Amino acid sequence: MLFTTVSNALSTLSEPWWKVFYDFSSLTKSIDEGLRNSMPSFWAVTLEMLIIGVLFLLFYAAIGLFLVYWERKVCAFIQNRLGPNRIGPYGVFQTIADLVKLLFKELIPIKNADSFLFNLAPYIVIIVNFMVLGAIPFAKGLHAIDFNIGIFYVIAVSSMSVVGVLLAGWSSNSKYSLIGAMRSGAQIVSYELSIGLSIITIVILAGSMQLSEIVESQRTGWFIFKGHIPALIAFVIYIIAGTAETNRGPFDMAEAESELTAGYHTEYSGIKFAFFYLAEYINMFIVASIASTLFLGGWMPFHVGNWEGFNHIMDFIPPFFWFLGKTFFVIYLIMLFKWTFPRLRIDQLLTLEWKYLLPINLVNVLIMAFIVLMGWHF
Amino acid sequence: MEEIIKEVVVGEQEDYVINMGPQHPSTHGVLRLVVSLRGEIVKNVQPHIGYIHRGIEKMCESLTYPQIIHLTDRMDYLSASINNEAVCLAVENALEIDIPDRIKVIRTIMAELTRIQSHQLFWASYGMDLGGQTCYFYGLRDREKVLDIFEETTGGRMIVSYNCPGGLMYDIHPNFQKRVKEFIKYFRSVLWEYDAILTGNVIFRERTIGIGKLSLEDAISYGVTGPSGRASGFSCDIRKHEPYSAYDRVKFNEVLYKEGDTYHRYLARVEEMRESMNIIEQLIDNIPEGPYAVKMKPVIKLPEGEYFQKVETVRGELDVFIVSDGNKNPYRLKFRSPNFVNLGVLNHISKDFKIADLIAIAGSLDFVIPDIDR
Amino acid sequence: MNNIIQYFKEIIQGIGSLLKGMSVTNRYFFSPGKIVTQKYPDNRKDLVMFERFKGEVVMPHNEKNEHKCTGCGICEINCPNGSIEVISKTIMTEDGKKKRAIDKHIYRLSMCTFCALCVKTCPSNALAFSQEFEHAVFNRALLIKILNKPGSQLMKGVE
Amino acid sequence: MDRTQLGEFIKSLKPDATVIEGKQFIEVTVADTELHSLAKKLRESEETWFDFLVCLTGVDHSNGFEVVYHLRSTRYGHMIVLKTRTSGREKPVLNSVCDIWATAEFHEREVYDLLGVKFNNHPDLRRLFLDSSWGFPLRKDYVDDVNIVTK
Repeated sequence: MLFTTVSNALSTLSEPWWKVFYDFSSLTKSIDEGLRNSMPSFWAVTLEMLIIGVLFLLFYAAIGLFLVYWERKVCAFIQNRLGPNRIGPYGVFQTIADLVKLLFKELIPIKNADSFLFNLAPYIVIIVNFMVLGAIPFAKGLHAIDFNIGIFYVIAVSSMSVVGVLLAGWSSNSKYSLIGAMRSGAQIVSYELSIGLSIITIVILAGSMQLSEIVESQRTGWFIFKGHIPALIAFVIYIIAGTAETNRGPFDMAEAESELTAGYHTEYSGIKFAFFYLAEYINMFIVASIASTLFLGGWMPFHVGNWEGFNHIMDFIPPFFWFLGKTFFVIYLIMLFKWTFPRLRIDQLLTLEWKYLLPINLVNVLIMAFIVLMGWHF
Repeated sequence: MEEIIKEVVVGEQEDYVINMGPQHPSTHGVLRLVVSLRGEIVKNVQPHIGYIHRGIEKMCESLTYPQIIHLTDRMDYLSASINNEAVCLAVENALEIDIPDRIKVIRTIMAELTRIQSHQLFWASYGMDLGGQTCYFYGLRDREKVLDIFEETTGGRMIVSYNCPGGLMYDIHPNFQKRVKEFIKYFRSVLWEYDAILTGNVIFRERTIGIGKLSLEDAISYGVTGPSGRASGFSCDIRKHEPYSAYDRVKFNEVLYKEGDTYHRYLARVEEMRESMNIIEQLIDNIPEGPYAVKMKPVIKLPEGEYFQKVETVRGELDVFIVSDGNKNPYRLKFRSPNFVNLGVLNHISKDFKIADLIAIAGSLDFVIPDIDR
Repeated sequence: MNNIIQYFKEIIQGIGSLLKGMSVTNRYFFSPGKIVTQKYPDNRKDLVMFERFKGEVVMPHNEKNEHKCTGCGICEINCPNGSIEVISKTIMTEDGKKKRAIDKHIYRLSMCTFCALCVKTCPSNALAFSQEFEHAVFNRALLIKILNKPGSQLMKGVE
Repeated sequence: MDRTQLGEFIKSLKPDATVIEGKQFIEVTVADTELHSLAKKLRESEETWFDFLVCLTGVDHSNGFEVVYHLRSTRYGHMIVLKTRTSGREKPVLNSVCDIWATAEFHEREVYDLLGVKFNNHPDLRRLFLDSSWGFPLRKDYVDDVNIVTK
């Protein structure tokens, strides 16, 4: 039934089928209409949610596995190594083999651990990831929920993953885990501010909180170019704070393997560890995709002023690939941070936030507001 | 029983006691640190050692002097060549044998190469301790080149066993000079990367400057020698003050700083790599001709008495103290190993810093655990 | 005022130092020619060890199955770990004299520390190091090796 | 101060001590009760200023344990050997020099661990390498049938 609906939807499209890759809205609209015609609207919505859920689950696994592979290759090349190269050509199936290994691994029960919270923690982290993924515009019309307060929702939900980390550290009955979780708490609470303020800078420029509108208003130019220096500063701050949010790179105090062995997930094994591990990479993907949506134009192609020919070639690349390309560029930057810099200390981390990022950010918001007020932006 | 109780109770009641080690990523071996914390602040560090105590001093009492050499490799495996030299010099000085210049020069070059490769490993692992894992691979990449030189001439990469009483085990390989020169040329061309990635990095400087200060008085009182002591201004370089082998014929600077913090302990080692390259460059082109070993008696017996020999290993002053009763075995042989003595200062300088700083401080003292335990 | 200048100076210097480090790692990411990894089990064929490499102690035999070991036992005395044991026997030479010869030269690889004292002190240069380095076995007994091949003889002219 | 003057000066600090011109260093031997006071004088008097305890070790002689202190002055560069001998082997006790040189803390723990010489006033005298079930392995009469194999 689903298949017939989709094929019907495809056949009713006015344009050739490959045009779908440039604008998904007509496809999704016709699928929605087809479903609503064939069943009561309650069941149609339920079925749609189910489809989207399954698609996200697949996407989640695919992106997670690819990012693990990509990270290992990036760090290997940075370190003059080959990286995974045994399983499949260039080792592309390495992460799948790792996943299979993790699935079969024993789940070690911890003595005196609070087993309910201990088991709950990885799911909280995963659920938060899913909730954020729903609000991200992947391409034109490819958007699970288009809130009118989309970016606000993303900020609000993404910071909930710290609850999972805190629970993991607290319930493990391990001293290292507890220290790691406490560090993570302090870290995320403070860096939430920077993320919020740097996003507000862009919201002021865009005049909207709806992610699709933010992307649409970048049709004439990406915000990082449109917004002069304040947008650039906001971008840099967002990348730094986002790296800190994901507990990665120079800010991985929560797991700091040379100090706390593995921090909050020291005691986890098997698939529960895999959840934390995947969640870290999906978090990175989320941070990078928000960065590309807000600053680099999301799925908008790169356009230069009046160069009609150039713009036309850029338009030829489907928006979905523009989105992925920009996201992976930001991910590469975050990976480069991790593999270049030594780790900060916990008090320096807070100093960086409260003494440097926050004041600069506040001033930056003011400047941006002034620029928008005077209409000085492009 | 009394002892056991004493071992368990560390620090005060409200302290949060964690066990760092024996298996911990940044203790570089089986060192166990019992750390008492208040929040993240370190209040007390008790090193517990002996996990790989092999009783080398006891074993030496039943071995002949040439046989002792191979045990010294296994104390501080990162300055194996210099440890060998210490025992050889002690035996040669006791027997009052004149060592030809060729041996002295080759020994010096080998010692300095050892120093370079050890400091490379220090740089690599120190970067990793602080969270910059790329440093580890860059450091090891360059260190491989020195190890290849060792392997070609001595047959061993780390455990070289190259010196023996009266000279060297083998002559240098014909390629030796060429390869050493190539290495120095290469290493000078990549040393700026070390500075770009770690030394100049603002995070690294924030992490290390002012951390773990060791004053000159404390350095002398705790007997901290080597680059760690010299970073506090303790002029303790045996190569300079009591030159052995060929150190009296080369010009080099003793790297001295006043600050005595973690950053300067690190910097002293990086600078020593440059000084070592200078020393090698002065010697490598004029290795004198001559035999590579003096003919010794088949059974070496030291006359009755006490002999004391100082050498400057990578990590500080290694002293060999031999009490001989005239037999072919030493009656008592004591290695004053620099790491063992440097470990004693860890509690003193890491108090009231954070856990992350404890890692930085312990890393900057550059422990080699087999040398602590012997 | 100075403080504010200092504040911004610190920020700019800090970012500069970070960018400097990132330029190094970024450069290596885009220069795959500098990869130093050896694909070890794949490159076994063209992996050449240095000639002095101390793999394990062997007793070289010539094509007539002759070795140079006279069974004097100096290697056994010099070995610091007791990894060498020389079992000698008495044989009759052609001119009717009794002579000591080697029966078994037992070498325990598991106890050897590769100090090279046996190779160096051997008066007839009967021992040498091989370049073999893949010593792993499943049974510890396989590490006890008999160096003289069965039926081997002392080389002519070696006393 | 050259070597002979130094020897005479030390002799004047502690007339009971025997001062010998050794092959390498001046060797000063004192009674075990006098050790701490002489060490303190050597450390603190301006003429000697032995501020660096290079090496502290014990040697098992049949009639007692000899504990050897190698001292160096970082100001003058001269070096002496200070020796003392415990009375008997049954209950060897010496006074700790931890309060004079901080490095002695670890050295004395090592000597206690391997030779069984106790040090009074040591802040934390515990076994260092071995646990309390072991004997004192560097004593000449130490027997261990399991771990010591002789050919």
